[in-house]
Amino acid sequence: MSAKADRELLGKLYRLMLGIRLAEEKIVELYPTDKIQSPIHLSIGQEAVSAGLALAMGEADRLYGTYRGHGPYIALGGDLKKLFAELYGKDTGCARGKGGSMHLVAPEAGLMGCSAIVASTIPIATGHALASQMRGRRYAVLSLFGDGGVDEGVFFESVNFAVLKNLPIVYVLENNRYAIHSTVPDRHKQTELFRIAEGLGLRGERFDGNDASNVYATAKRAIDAVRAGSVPALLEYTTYRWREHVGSQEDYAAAYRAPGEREEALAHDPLQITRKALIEAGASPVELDGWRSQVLQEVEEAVRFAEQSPSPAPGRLLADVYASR
Amino acid sequence: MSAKADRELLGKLYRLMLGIRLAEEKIVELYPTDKIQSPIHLSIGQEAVSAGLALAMGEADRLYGTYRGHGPYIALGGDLKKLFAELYGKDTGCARGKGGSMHLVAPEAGLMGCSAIVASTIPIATGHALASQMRGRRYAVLSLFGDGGVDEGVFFESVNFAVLKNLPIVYVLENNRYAIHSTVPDRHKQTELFRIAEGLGLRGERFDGNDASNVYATAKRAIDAVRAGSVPALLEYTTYRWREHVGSQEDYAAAYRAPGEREEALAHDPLQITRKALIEAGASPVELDGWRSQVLQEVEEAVRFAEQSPSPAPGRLLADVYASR
Amino acid sequence: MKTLNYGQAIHRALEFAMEKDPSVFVMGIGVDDHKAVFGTTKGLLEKFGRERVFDTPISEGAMTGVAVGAALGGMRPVHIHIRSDFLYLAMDQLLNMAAKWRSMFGGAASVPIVVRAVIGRSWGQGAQHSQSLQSLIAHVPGIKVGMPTTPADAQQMLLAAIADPNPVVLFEHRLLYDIVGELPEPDWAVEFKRAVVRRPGKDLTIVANSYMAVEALKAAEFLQEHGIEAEIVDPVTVVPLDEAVILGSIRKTGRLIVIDTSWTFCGVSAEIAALAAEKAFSSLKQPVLRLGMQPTPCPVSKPLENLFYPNAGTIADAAFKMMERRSPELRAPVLTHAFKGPF
Amino acid sequence: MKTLNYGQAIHRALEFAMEKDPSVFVMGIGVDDHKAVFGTTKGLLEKFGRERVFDTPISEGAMTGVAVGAALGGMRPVHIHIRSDFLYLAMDQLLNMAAKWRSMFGGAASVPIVVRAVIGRSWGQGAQHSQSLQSLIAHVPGIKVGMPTTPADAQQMLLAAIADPNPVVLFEHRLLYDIVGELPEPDWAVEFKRAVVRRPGKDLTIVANSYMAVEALKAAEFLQEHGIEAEIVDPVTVVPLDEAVILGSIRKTGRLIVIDTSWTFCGVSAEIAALAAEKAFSSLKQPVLRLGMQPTPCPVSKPLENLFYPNAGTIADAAFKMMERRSPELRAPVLTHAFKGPF
Ligand SMILES: Cc1ncc(C[n+]2csc(CCOP(=O)(O)OP(=O)(O)O)c2C)c(N)n1
Ligand SMILES: Cc1ncc(C[n+]2csc(CCOP(=O)(O)OP(=O)(O)O)c2C)c(N)n1
Ligand SMILES: [Mg+2]
Ligand SMILES: [Mg+2]
Repeated sequence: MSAKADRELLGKLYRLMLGIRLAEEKIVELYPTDKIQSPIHLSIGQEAVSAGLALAMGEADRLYGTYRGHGPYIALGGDLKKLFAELYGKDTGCARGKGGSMHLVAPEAGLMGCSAIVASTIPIATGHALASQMRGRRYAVLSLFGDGGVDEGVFFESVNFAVLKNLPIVYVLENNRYAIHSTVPDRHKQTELFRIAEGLGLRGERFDGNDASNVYATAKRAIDAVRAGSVPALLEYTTYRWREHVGSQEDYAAAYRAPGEREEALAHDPLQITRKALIEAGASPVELDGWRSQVLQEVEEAVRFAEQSPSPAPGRLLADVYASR
Repeated sequence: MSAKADRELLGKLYRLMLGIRLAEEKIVELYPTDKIQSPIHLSIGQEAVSAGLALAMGEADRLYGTYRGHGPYIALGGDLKKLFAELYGKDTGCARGKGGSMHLVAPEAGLMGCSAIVASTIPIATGHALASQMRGRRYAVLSLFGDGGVDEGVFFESVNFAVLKNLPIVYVLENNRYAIHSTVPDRHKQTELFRIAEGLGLRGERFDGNDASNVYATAKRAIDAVRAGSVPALLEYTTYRWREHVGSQEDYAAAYRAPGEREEALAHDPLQITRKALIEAGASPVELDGWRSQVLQEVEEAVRFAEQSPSPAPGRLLADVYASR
Repeated sequence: MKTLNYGQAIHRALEFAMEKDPSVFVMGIGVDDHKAVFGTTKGLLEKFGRERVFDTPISEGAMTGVAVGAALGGMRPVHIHIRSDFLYLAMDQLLNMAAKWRSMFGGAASVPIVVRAVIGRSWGQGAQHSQSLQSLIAHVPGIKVGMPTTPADAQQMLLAAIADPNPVVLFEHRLLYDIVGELPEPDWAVEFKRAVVRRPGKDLTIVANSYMAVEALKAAEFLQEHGIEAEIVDPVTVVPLDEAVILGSIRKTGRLIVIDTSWTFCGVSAEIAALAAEKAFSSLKQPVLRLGMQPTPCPVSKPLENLFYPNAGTIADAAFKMMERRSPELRAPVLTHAFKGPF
Repeated sequence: MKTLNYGQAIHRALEFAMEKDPSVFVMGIGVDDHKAVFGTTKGLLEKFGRERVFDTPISEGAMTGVAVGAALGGMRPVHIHIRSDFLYLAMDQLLNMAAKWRSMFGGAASVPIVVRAVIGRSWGQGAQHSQSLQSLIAHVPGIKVGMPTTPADAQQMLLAAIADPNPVVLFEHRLLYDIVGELPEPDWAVEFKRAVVRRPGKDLTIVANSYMAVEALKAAEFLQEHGIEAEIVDPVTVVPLDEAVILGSIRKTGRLIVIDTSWTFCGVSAEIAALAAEKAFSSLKQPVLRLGMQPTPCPVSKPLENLFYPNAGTIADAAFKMMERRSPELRAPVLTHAFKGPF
C-alpha cells in the first residue's frame, strides 16, 4: 500500500474508533442520570475489532451481532442519532424504542440485527449466507460473537452446515477474555478458541484484535476470499473489555480480574495504537484533535436529538408484532 | 492373552451376538403379525459393537443408548423376557409397556435408558459421569450414539464439558453409514467423524466395528483408562445397518444405498467374523450350533412369556408420572 | 376440483409455491429421500434441484436459525420436521428469534419462514414421538400457528403460510395423511385466520382441532342418531384465533366441549375454554368441558394408548353427560385411522 | 423467626440443603462469581468447594442434560439460570427427557433435578430478558413448576423442590428479590402443592402469582378503601395446582380475575380461567377476566413497558368494572419495585 493510502486507511479506522469511544464515554456520563434505562454492554477497549471489520466489509456485505452492539453499529455507519434515540427508548430510535441498547439494527448500513441471547445470531447469519449463495454469492455475511458464543451448540451446528455447503460466511470471534466473569479456561479445555471447530473442517486463525489495521487487513482478506468462493473462515481477535460486563462502571478490582489488567489494557489501547501509527504515517496531532472535536459534536447532537425526540405513542405497543401481507 | 482365554472371550462375544441376531430375526418374523406395535430399529449387522462394549464394561459401568436399543440391551444382559414383553407392550416389560422398542432400560444390567430423540442421552451420560466423578470415580459411563448423534449441538456442548472436567466418559459413535437415508457426507464435510470434536480437545479413534474382539479390546482399553483417571475418549466403530432404518424389512434396492452393499455387508457379517475366529481358535462348529439352539430356545421362551403376559391395567396409565417422596 | 389426500394436497401446494416463487425452498431431514416425508416432497428435488430441496444435518436448533437468516436474506424457506417433538430443540430460534425479530427491531424486518411439523400417533410412537406443541408456540406473540384438518386446509393454509410475511408453524397430524378430500385451485390469497363450522348443530358446540375434529365429527353422527345436534367448530388457525366463529357457535348452543390434540393444562383447549368464560359467559348454560391427552407422557402399550386419547366414544359420552342424558349401551364406533407401522 | 429478603431466603435454603445432604450441588452460569446470582449463592463456593458449586459453559441444553444425568447418578443438582428466557435452549432436555424419564421407563428411575430461573422485568430488559415460561413447562406432564412469591415461599419451596424426587422448575421474579419477610425454620418436609390466600375478601377473587400477587395486594388495599373486598389467591405451585383453594375462593366470591406474569394466550391464566369455567361454573356471577402481558414481545421503551404489564392500577380498574362500579378519579398507586440497572 502506498504511504498515502496507508495513512488514509489509518485515518478512517481511527475516526471510526473515535466514534465508538466518544459515544460510549458519553453513555458512561449519562448512565447515572437514568436517562438510559436499559442494560448496556460497552465496547470500550474493543473498538478496533468493529472498526477493522467495518472497513473490511464491502457495500453489500452483512453483519449480525450481539447485545454488545454499540461498536459494530457505529463502525458500520449506523446513524448516531438513531442510536442515542434507541438508548433513550425513543420513537426515533433505530428500533423505534422497542429494542434498546441490546437490539441495535441498521440494515441500511449492513447491520442486520443484534440479539441478547448468546450465540443466537450465529445460525441466522449462516442462513443469510445461504441466501447469498442461492442468489449468486454477491455478498458475504459476517457473524460476530464473543468468546462465549462458542459455548453454545448452535455454533457447532452452524459451522457444520456452513462448511458442508461452503457458504460465504466469516465467523468473527471477538475474544475479550471474559463471558461475564468467566474466563475462557473456566469454560473450555481448548483455550485456542480459533481451533475449537477445526474438527468440523473450519479453518481458524487468531489475530491481535487491538490493532485496527491488523483487524482490517486480516478481515478483508477473509471476507474477499469467501465472497469469491472460498470456504468459510473463523477469525479470532483477541481484545479486552475495559468496563464491567453490563453497566457503565469499571470493575478492575473485582475478583474475576487478574491484578495488573488495567495497566495492560491501557498499554494496548486500540485508539492509542492506531493514533501512534497515524502520527508515524505523518498525521498531525492537531488534525486528530480536530476529528475528536468533530466527533464530540456529532455525539452531542445525537444526544440532543434523543432528548428531544418523542417517546413511542401508546399505539406503538402492539404495532410491529405481525407484518401484514 | 492365552489361547484358552482368547477362545473363551471369542465365545462370549459370539454368544452375545447370537443373542442379538436370533432375537431380532424372531422380531422380523413376528413383525408382520402386528403383535409388536411399535417402531423398531434393528441392530442386525451391528451386533459386534454392542457385544464388544458389553464385555469391555465393568460391573459398575453404565451405558446410555438410543432407540436402536435391542443390541445393547441384549448384550449388556438385559432380561430377554422383559425385552419381548416390552416389545409387546406388556406390563411385564422392562419399561412395563410404557416404552416399547425405542425406550429400553435395564439399570440392573448397566443400561440406564434409551431415547428416541437423536443425541439426547449424550449430555445425560455426561452428567452421570460427573456423578461418578463426584462420588470417587469408581465407574465409567458410556454414551452410545449413531453417526447422526454428532449432528446435534448438545454433542459438542457435552464433549466440551466432559473434557473441561475430565469426566470418566467414553463416547461411542456407532457409524452405520446412515442417519435414516442420509449418508455421512450428506451431512458433514468432515467425514472422519472420530475427528469431529478434536478441536474441543477430545481425542478420537476409528476402529472396525464388525470385529467384536477388536471392539472389545479397544473399548476395554478406553474404558479402563477413563475409569482410572484418563481424559474422555471417543471411539468410532464403523459398521453397517442391514435392514431399513425403521421396520423389519431389507431395503437394499432403495435409492440411498449404493449397489453392492448387500454383498459387502454379508462379507463383513460380524457373526461370521467371530465364528471364523472361534473355529480357528479351536471351537467346534457343533458346539457353536448347540449355542444357537440354546439361544433360540431362550428366544422362544421369551416370546412365550411376552404373549402370556398381561397388558398393563388401565390404572397403570397415570402411574409413574411423578414419584412420591 | 381435484380429489387428493392430505399428503398429496401438501405436495401440490409446495409444488405450486415453488413454481410461482423462486425464493421458496424446502429443507429438512429426509426431504430428498425416497420416502419424501410421507410423499409430500416427492419429485421436488428432480424438478427444482438440490439448491431448493435439501436434506439437513440433524441440527434442529441451527437449521431453524438458518431458515430465519435465509428469510432475512430474501428467501422463503419451508422447514420440515417429521415429528413435532423435535421442535423443543428449535424453541430458542423459533420463540426468542423468529417470533420477536420484527417487533424487537421496531418493524425493521420480517421473517417469512414456514415450519411444517407432523404430530405422531399410534403404532407405539410413545412419549417422544407423539407430542403436539401448538400451545407452546401459540403462547408467544409474533408467530402464527395453524392446524390443517382437511386436504383443502392443508393445501390452502400451506400456501397462505408461505405467502405470509410472518413466521408460521403448521402442525400436520399423521392420522390425517390418508384422508381424501376435494381441493380448490391452489390459492395464495386465502387469509390465515379461520375457524370452520364442520357441521352445524343447535344443542352443543364441540370445538375440536386437527385429528380431534375427525373424531368429533364421528361422535356427532352418533349423537345425531340419538337426537343430539352437536355443532363442530374446527379452529384451523390457532394464532390468530378466529374468536368470532367460535364465540358465535357457543352463543348459539350455550354448551361447550373443547378438544385439542395435546394435553389440556395450559393448552389450546384451556385457551378456548377461558375465551368462553370471558366472552360468552352469559350464553353458557353449563360448565365448559375440556378433553385432551391424559396427563402423562404417551404410553406405548396399545391398551393404555387407547385410554390416553379422546375418541368418538369418549367425546359422545361427554356430550351425553353435558346434555344430562345417559350414554346409550352401544358406544360410538371407534375410528380406524390408526396406521400400521413401522412409522 | 428470621427476617430476610427473597434472595437471602434462597441463599439460606441452598446452604441448609447443601449442609444436610452431600448429594446436593449447585451449577450454572455465574454461580461462583462475585455477584453470586443476586447473592443467592454467595459464600457457597468457599464453604462447599468447587466440586459442589461450579460455573458452567454457556450451554443450557447440555448442562440441563448433565443435571439429569447427575441426578440419575444419585446426585441432587440445582441448576440456576439468571433469566428464564434461556430455558428455550433447555426445552428438549427438560420436556423430552427430564419430564418423561420416569414414566417412559415404567418407573425405573426418577430425576430429582431443580432448575431455578429468574424472570426479568424493568430497566429495559426487552424482548429476550423478560419472559416467564411457566406455562410451557407446565403444559407437559412429569415436571413440577413453582413460583415463590414471598421470602418464606422462596425458602420452603426451594427446599421442597430439592427434596422432591421429580424434576422441578422454580420461577423467581427479579422484582421480588428485595422484598423482605419473616422466615420459618428451614424445612424439607413442606409439601410442594400449595395456593395461598394472601388476603381474604368476599366480593371477588383475584388469582395472581409471583410479582403479580404483590401488585394485586396493592390493588386490594386500594379497592378496600373504596369498599370492595378482594380475596387474593396466590397459586405458588403451578404444577401441581392446588385447585381446592382456588375453587374454594371462587365459589365464595362468585367473581374471578386471573393474573399471571406471562402472556394470557395458552398461559397459566388461561388454565385457571378454564378451571373456573369447568369446576366453579355455577358459582360464577360474571364473566371471568384475565390480565397478563400484552400480546407483543416486551418493548424496552419505558412508557411502552408501563403499558405492557398489568399493575395495581389496571387490576383495580378491572375489579371496579367487574363490580359494575366506575373507577375513582384517583388511581391506585403504582408500585416502585422497578429496580435500577444495569441488570
Ligand atoms: C443463551 C444465553 N445464556 C446466558 C446468557 C447470559 N449472558 C449474557 S452475556 C453472557 C456472556 C457472553 O460472553 P461473550 O460471548 O464472551 O460476549 P461478551 O459479553 O464478552 O461480549 C452471558 C452468559 C445469555 N444472554 N444467553
Ligand atoms: C432430534 C431428532 N431429530 C430427528 C429425529 C428423526 N430421526 C430418527 S433416527 C434419525 C437418524 C439418526 O441416525 P444415527 O444417529 O446415525 O443412528 P442410527 O439410526 O443409524 O442408529 C433421525 C434423524 C429424531 N429422532 N430426533
Ligand atoms: Mg467475552
Ligand atoms: Mg447411523
